This record gives sequence, C-alpha cells and structure tokens, in this order.
Amino acid sequence: MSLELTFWWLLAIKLAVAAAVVPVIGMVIGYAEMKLSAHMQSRVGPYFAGGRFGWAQLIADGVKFIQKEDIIPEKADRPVFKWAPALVMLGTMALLVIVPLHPSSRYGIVRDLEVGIFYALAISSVSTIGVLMAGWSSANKYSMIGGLRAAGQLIAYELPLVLATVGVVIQAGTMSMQGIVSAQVAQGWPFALTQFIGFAIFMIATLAELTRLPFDMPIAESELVMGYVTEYSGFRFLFFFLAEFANMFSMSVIAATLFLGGYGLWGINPETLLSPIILFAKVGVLVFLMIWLRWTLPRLREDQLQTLAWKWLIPISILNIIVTAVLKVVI
Amino acid sequence: MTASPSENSVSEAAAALDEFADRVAGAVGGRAEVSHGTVKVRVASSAWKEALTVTSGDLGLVFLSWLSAIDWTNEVAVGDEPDEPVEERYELLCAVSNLSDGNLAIISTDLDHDSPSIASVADVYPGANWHEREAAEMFGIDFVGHPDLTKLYLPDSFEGHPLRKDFPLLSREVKPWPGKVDVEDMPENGSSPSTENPGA
Amino acid sequence: MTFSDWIAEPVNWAFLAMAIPMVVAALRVVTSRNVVHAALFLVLALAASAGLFILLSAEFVAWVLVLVYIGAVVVLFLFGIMITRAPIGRETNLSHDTRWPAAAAALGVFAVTFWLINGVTQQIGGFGDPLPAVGRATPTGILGEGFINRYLIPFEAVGFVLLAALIGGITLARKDLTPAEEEEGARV
Amino acid sequence: MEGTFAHHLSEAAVSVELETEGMTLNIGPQHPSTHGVLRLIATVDGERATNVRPVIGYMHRGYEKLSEVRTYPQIITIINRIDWVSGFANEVPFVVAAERLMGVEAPPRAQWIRLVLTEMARISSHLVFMASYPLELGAATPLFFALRERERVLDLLESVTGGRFHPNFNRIGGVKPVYAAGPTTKKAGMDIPSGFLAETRDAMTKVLATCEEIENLVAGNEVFLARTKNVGVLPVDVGASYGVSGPNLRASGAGFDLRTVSDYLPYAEFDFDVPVGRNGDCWDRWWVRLEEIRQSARIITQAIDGLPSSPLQAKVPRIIKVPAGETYVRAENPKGEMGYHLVSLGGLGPYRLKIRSASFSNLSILPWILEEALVPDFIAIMGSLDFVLGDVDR
Repeated sequence: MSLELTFWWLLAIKLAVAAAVVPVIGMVIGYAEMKLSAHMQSRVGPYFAGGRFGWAQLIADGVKFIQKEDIIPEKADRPVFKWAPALVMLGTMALLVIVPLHPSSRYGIVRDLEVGIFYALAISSVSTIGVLMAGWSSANKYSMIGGLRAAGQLIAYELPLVLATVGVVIQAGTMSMQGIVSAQVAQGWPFALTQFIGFAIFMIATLAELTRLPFDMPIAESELVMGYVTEYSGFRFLFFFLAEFANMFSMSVIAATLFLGGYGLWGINPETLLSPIILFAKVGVLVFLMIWLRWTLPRLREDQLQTLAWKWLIPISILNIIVTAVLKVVI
Repeated sequence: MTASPSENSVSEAAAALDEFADRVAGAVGGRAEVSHGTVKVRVASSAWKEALTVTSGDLGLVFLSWLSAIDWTNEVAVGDEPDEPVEERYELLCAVSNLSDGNLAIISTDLDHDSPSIASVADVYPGANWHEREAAEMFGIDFVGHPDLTKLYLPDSFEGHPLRKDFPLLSREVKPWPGKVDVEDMPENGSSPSTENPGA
Repeated sequence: MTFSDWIAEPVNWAFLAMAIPMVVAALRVVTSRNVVHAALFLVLALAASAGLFILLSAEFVAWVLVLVYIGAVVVLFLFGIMITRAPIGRETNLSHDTRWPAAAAALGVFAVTFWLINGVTQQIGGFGDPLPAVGRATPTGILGEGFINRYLIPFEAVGFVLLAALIGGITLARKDLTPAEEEEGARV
Repeated sequence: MEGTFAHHLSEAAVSVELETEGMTLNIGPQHPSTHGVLRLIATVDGERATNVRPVIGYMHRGYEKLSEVRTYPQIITIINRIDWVSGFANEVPFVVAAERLMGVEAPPRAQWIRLVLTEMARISSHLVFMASYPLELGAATPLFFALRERERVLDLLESVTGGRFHPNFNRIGGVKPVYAAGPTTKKAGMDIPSGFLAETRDAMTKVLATCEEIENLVAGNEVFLARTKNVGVLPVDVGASYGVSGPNLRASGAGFDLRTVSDYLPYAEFDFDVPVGRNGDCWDRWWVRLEEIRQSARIITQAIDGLPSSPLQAKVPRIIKVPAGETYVRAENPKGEMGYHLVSLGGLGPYRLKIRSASFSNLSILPWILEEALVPDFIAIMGSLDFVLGDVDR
C-alpha cells in the first residue's frame, strides 16, 4: 500500500507556493509597518522607491540585503550560525501550510490536518530552536542574552497560547482548521464572542511569541543592541526580518481562524472567491492591532513578562478551559 | 583676594555671605576669604579630612559640588606665567554646598609641590571618589586611602599629569595657535600690535 | 519482498530520507565534541523520528513529539546549557566515565525492541511487509476517547505521578530564603 | 571556560542550588543607549548585576587645559560643546564669572535674552530626554512628538544666535549684537530678529500642547509605569553626597534649584514653580523634567512679555583682560549644576578654569544605583539620569 506519486508532486507544488508566499507577505506587512508607524509618528515614511507611496521600499531593501556581504564573526560557530536563520524561516513557512483560505480543501489549503491547530502550535516551537542557535553561535554576549530571553519567553508563553486554543477546540469539537472554521460558519457567529478571554490571552501570547513590543526583550535594541540578530547581516538578516513579518501574518491567520470565523462572514456565502479576501481583511485588522501596539507601548521587563505569563495568563486560561468544558457538557 | 570693604557693605546678601564664611571658617578652623561672591576657607592640609567631615556633618553642607586643584607655579609650559612670583604649591579645592539657601563654600588647602599627598575624602563625600581620581591623574596628587586610584579619563599607559602647568600641549609646539590674530590691538588703541600669544 | 521491490516504493525513499539522517544524528548526539551541537543533533534525531511517525500515519504522536520534545525538552536543555555555560568550539573531555555500560544498555534495549517488533511482524507477515495499520490514520478523536474511557485510570495515575514529580522538583530546587531575602524577592 | 560538562553535571547533582555562571557584560563604548561613548563593565549573574564599573574618558577633550591657552572670547566657543544638547546654557555661567571678576554687569535686555535662550536650551535638552527615554524603554513614538517640538525651539534659537547646537552667542558684558533686519542693513538696529517674540509665544503654546500629548501618551501607560515606578530609587542624602544635582536631585525630593537661590540671571523677577518629586525613582525623574519644560515655557512667556529695552552690550574693553581674582559661578543647567571656577592672574586667558559639569557627578552615582539592578533596569536607570558624555568627560 503506497501513497500516490501525484500526491507528493502536488504537495511539493503547494509547499513551493507556501514558500513563495513568505517573502511576499513579509514585504507587504513590512511595508505596512513602515508606513503605519510613520503616520502614527507624524512622519511620511517611505515615499521615494517605486514612485508613489514608496511601495517598492521593501523590494529595494531586499535587493540591498542580498547584495550585502555575508559576515560571519570569526569566533562564531559557523554551521550553527548559518543554519539558524533557515530554521527560523522553516518554522514560519510550515505554519502557512494549514491556513484555510476557502471551504474547498482542494484549493484553499495546502493540507488540512486532522490535528491542525496542534500542528501549528508544535511547529511554531521550531523557530525557538533557531533563535537559540542564533543566540549561542554568534559568540556575542548580547546575542546570548537575547537568545536566552527568547527561549525563556517562548517557553513561558507557549503554555497560555496552547491553553487559550483549547477552549475553541472544545467548542468546535475538532482540531482541524477547516473544521473550526466550518463550525463557526455553521453556527453563524465567531468563537470570539464566547471565547473572548481565550482570544485576549491568545493575542497577548502571540505578541510574546512574535517577540514584538511590549515583549520584545530578546531584541531590545536599547539594551541588547539587536539581541540574537546582532551579528547577522545581509541575506541571513533578511531571513530573520522576513520571518518576523511572515510570522505576524501566520499567527494572525491562526487567530482569525480560531476566533474570528476565518473566511466566514455573516451573510456571505463562503463558497465564493470572496472568502480569502474576508480572511485577509480580518488578518489585516489583527496585524494593524499589533503594529499599533508596537508603536505605542514601551517594553516590559523580563521578570514582569514571566509574572504576567505564569501568575495571570496561565491560571486564567485554565479557568477558561474548565468553564468552557463545563458549559459544553451542561448546554 | 578679599573683596573690597565697600563691596561687602553694599547689600545684605554680601553681609549674609560674610556671616556664612565666618561660620564655616569657625567650624572647620580655617581662614575665610570672600571674593566676588565666592566663599573660600583655607585650612591646613593636615586638617583637610576633618574639615570636610565637619562640613558634611554639623554644617549641613551635604552637597558635594566639585573637588579639584590648581597648580601654582612660576614656570609654565603653556598659558600665562604669573606676573608676580607665587608660592609654588598645589592648591586643593573642594566646593560643598547646602541644599537650602545655596550657600557654597570652597574648602582649600595647600599641598607640597614636589610630592603632593593628602588624605582621601571619598568616604566622607562618596562623590569625591571620581573627583579625586581626576585630580590624581591630572595633577599627580596622591590621595591616601582612596579605594581605587586608577586613571579616570586617560589610557592606562599615559604618562604625565596634563593639568600641571609644566605639561606642554604638544600640538601647540608643532603648530602655534593662530588665535593671536584675534587679540591684536585695534589701531585706534594707539599701541603696537600685540605679539603676545597666550597659546604658544 | 525483495530489496528492489522495497526500494521501488516512493514511501520507502521517504523512510530512508528520514531514517538515515536520524541514525547519523543519533550517533552524533553521543559523539559530538560540543554540548550544544549534541543537543542540536538531538533535535534532528527527534524531528526525523517525528517524520517516521507521520509515515506511520500517527500524526498526533508525531506532533506531540515535536511539541513536547523539540519545543519544550530540548529548548529547556539548550536553555540550561546556555545559562550555565555554553562554550563555542570543541571540548576535550565530554565523555562520561560510564559510557561503555551505557552503550551496552542501549544496545540491549535495541535488541529487545527489535526482537519484540520482529516477533510481532513475523506473526502478521514477513519482515518488510507493510504493517496493517500503515496508511490509515489513527483518528485523534479515538485516541482522546481512549484516554478518558478505557485508559482513564492509567491516564489519571500518570498525571498524578507527574504532578508529584513536579512538586518534588520544585521543593528540591527551591532555595530556602532568609526573611531578608524574602523581602528582597517581594520587592522585586 | 575550563572544566567539563560531565564534571559540571556531577557538581550540579551534589549542590542543591543551581549555580549560574557569572558573566562580565561589556556595555559600550559603542552601544545604542550610552548617549555617546560610555562603557560599563558589569558583572551579571543571570540578569542581575553584582558589580558595575563605568569607564569614561572616551570623549575627554581636555577643555580645562585648552582654556589655559585661549583668550576669554575664544573659550566661549569651546565650552558650548561641553553639553551639546544645551549649548547655550553652558556659556552663561562662564561669561557671568568673567563679568564678576571684571566688575561689569550685562545690561538688562542682554540678561533677559540670556535667560530666554537658557530656558529654551533647557526645553530642548529636556525634550531630548522626553524623546530618548521612552525609546530606551522601547517606545519609539514619543521620540517623534518630542523632537518635532524641539525642532521648533531650535529654530527659534537659531533665528537669534545663528547656531542650533553651538550658539556662541554670549559675550562678556552682554550678548552678541544681532541684526534685526538682516546682515545687509547693519544700521537698522542691533537686536533680536523681528517676529521672534510673536513666534516664541506661539511656539511655547505648542510646546505646552505637546507636553500634554506626551503626558497622555507616556504617563498613562501601564507598561511605562511598571518599568519606572520604584526603579532606581535615589535618596536625597546619597544623591547630594555624590553631587547629583538638577532634576535628578529634585526628583528625590530636594527643592533645590539654583535659579531660585542664585543671581546669575534675573530669575528673581519671574514667577515659576520648582517641581519636586517624591520617591526619587525613574518615574519622578521623568515627571520632574516634564514639569520643568512647562515651567520653562512659563518663564519664557513672562520674559518675552516684559523684555526690557537697553543696549545688548555693556561697555567692555576691546581686548578683554580679566583682573586677577577668582570666583566660582554656578548655574542651574538642564542637566544640573554647571559651574566655572575661574582663576585669573590678569591676563588674556584664565590661569585655571575648573569646569564643574553636571553629568560627571550625575554619572558617578552609577556604581551605587546600579548595584543589584537588573540588566533591563540598567537602561531605565541610566536613561533617567539624563547625562551627555560630552558633559561627563569635558
């Protein structure tokens, strides 16, 4: 009994598309961040490259990064240093595989996994290894502290992230991303209405997982120069750069799918081509929220971050699970 | 350098300053001078630490403004030589102030010019730690009892004490300071153009 | 089933593509001259074994492996190594004195496992024949129901043991604070 | 790093407590938040510092020595480079010191202009703090709000002095005559530019509005409060014994402001408050500076309303020779007490010029205040002390 060869080909093509999506998404969100932050700060932001609105700024940046010399510190552990960005990128790309864009599983998704959300949470931890590798191999104390902070932070926030999704899984009765969306489409309202606590915790934990403000201690320019990416330059830096923005996208997609009804919108037939647009609009709102927060808040301290995770988020999310489970059985 | 009597009697403020100067001088056992609104109390170098202990304690001059020195000498490598010969010595100054009416007293003492050495006051005014390090590297004054009398600004290998008057400014020797153009007398003053160059 | 038949199956290429790096990585875990490298090879070995589980259609187990072992255990390993000491470069004396008994024990475990699995496969069919379950995913739901129906008591027992271990761990690791230190801790 | 992993494991097994390895962390001389070139050698255990040693001198320019080979007017051009974010304020105590020794007093209008420009320097310096401090805590946006306002103030400074950072505008006996109608019509009268007063009034309104904006953006922010409240607490007595001055000392509760007790500029004729903090933590230091911007704007508004008319220069000789004597004049600069101890023997230049700069003493508190601090708090505490390395090293 063997799997069809065509299956592998199809999978390869879908994966290639998912891989191509990462730089595009990274550039779009990167541009959005530049432009939005500029307007929040009474600046114009990029306006030159590409003629109007500086739309080609990120492309120009990309070209610049690729042209730059790939500097590897002499004392660095070369193989680990070289592979770290790839691993970070891998974790990001792998997340995009399960994003449901459309009810049709043939076009809308690379692969609908039965354990979809579980897969997403598992694979996102691969990036952590990449971050730790980058921090350790750079032979730089700032990088090292950055890597350690990243690890401590990701360990702490993995738990509330997972626990926050459990409520949704209980309500939907499935872990498949498609299944969760169809459950929301079927009932007509998103889980955010009932799982608002889970949603809030998920978004906070997401910010921490993405190491974005107010949880950007692993990078913390004013303290650690650039944290674990201090020693990276050129193409390898581009990997981290794109991975950050692509990760924003994929985490927002997961949040939108779990809590905001994914491609479903009340009154609109999900079978149409509007579905991906609806999903992207929801993602856009979440991404905007993250950008807005980033340019408003200062950074927390490491111990405050851990306190928040262990003393607040985890107990609350466990309580949320218990309440959801009881209500599920009762109602 | 005492102020003229007429200046002292001009205002109440000057009288209050004199009163303050006398009070400080009395408490630390020194001699007070008031010059242009600045109170200076001279003490013997043996009484230096004791005097500053008194100012930081009973007198309530808790704020350490600064501590530094003056190299009084007749042979200078840069700048103006004193017109009248001065007694060769290092004058160590410590400016302390209270935090209420802003009265400031400069406690002063004279150190031997050949081997300047004095008790450190870093344990009386902790902030004196850095000031003493600065004075030590700039004037070569030895502060006995200082916890860490290493160089503050200059590289460890630096030799010499830059603020001593016999320390030459090498760049001035290579290329004389062109600033003398600025200080030429104007023709209407009737004197010949000054050739004096303060920066040679 | 001959070797050429076996190698003609694309799924077996995938098997080799994961199994060979896994074995190499597993060997490098114990032979590597650098602790961090060893831990990273452990990641590779675990990832490859997760891939093998996927080939066996045990998706849930595969991702549990990734989440728990790669995402938590190895990250904690690395975290611990780095927070205490993380030298870059070779270390001269990484081998533990008891490495030969350990190797013997590992070989013993391997032999027993091989003997067991071989025995099972002999009963089902010849060695190399696909296991009946291959290709059919075990639904996660069934696993879940198994946990809270048939295997509820073992499940709860394991959970209780883990909880006890956790509390024990905290008790051991916790330094008794003097009152002054406690105040300090409270202030921070 | 000697020793082996196995050895270490067995060690860990016997000692119940997990020993983390102390690490020496070198912050600077090139680092995003050292405000120049400061180096901190910190021994950290995890993220907690056990010992911090600041290393300064990377910007040492030897101004005290240079002053000995320069004439008095030339010194003014170098001393405004000491604390370059408030260049104008550096010049004032020096010229006042020279004037005192010469027995000259600047005409009232010149004194008021000095006062206005000093307060503008204070506003621009504090706005740099308002910009950089949240940035050091990770919030980038207040930077742009504050710097936008600072630009306004610098434009005003520039319109009068011709320089944004290094005005070189004070003269012994007054201020530099500026040409109201531009340099081509010298005879038109020498005064501050026309329109300056109106624009200043307008700018002060905008500065006050921005203060409001910054307060809304930063002060109400829970994260900012969590990072600054009860962090880096400095008691008054410790601060005073280290010579910490200015807003840093006032934040600790000392209502000591040289503007109210000293007469180097006619502050006595103005109505303003001295903001005083309560706890002496980073938050208070931030708040005191924000309030000081408001008070400075208040002083400026009063000053431009009642600017007296008089010449800009007192009569001084063409060649300035300061009579023999010594005096110490200190001023309340944006960073704290800045003073010049001027010793003259009657020549063209000083015999000795001791420059007391605020940041030097403010920075000397670091080993005390950073002990047992967390690495992230380093930045919060260092930033809140608001030093400039040019002012430290001189």
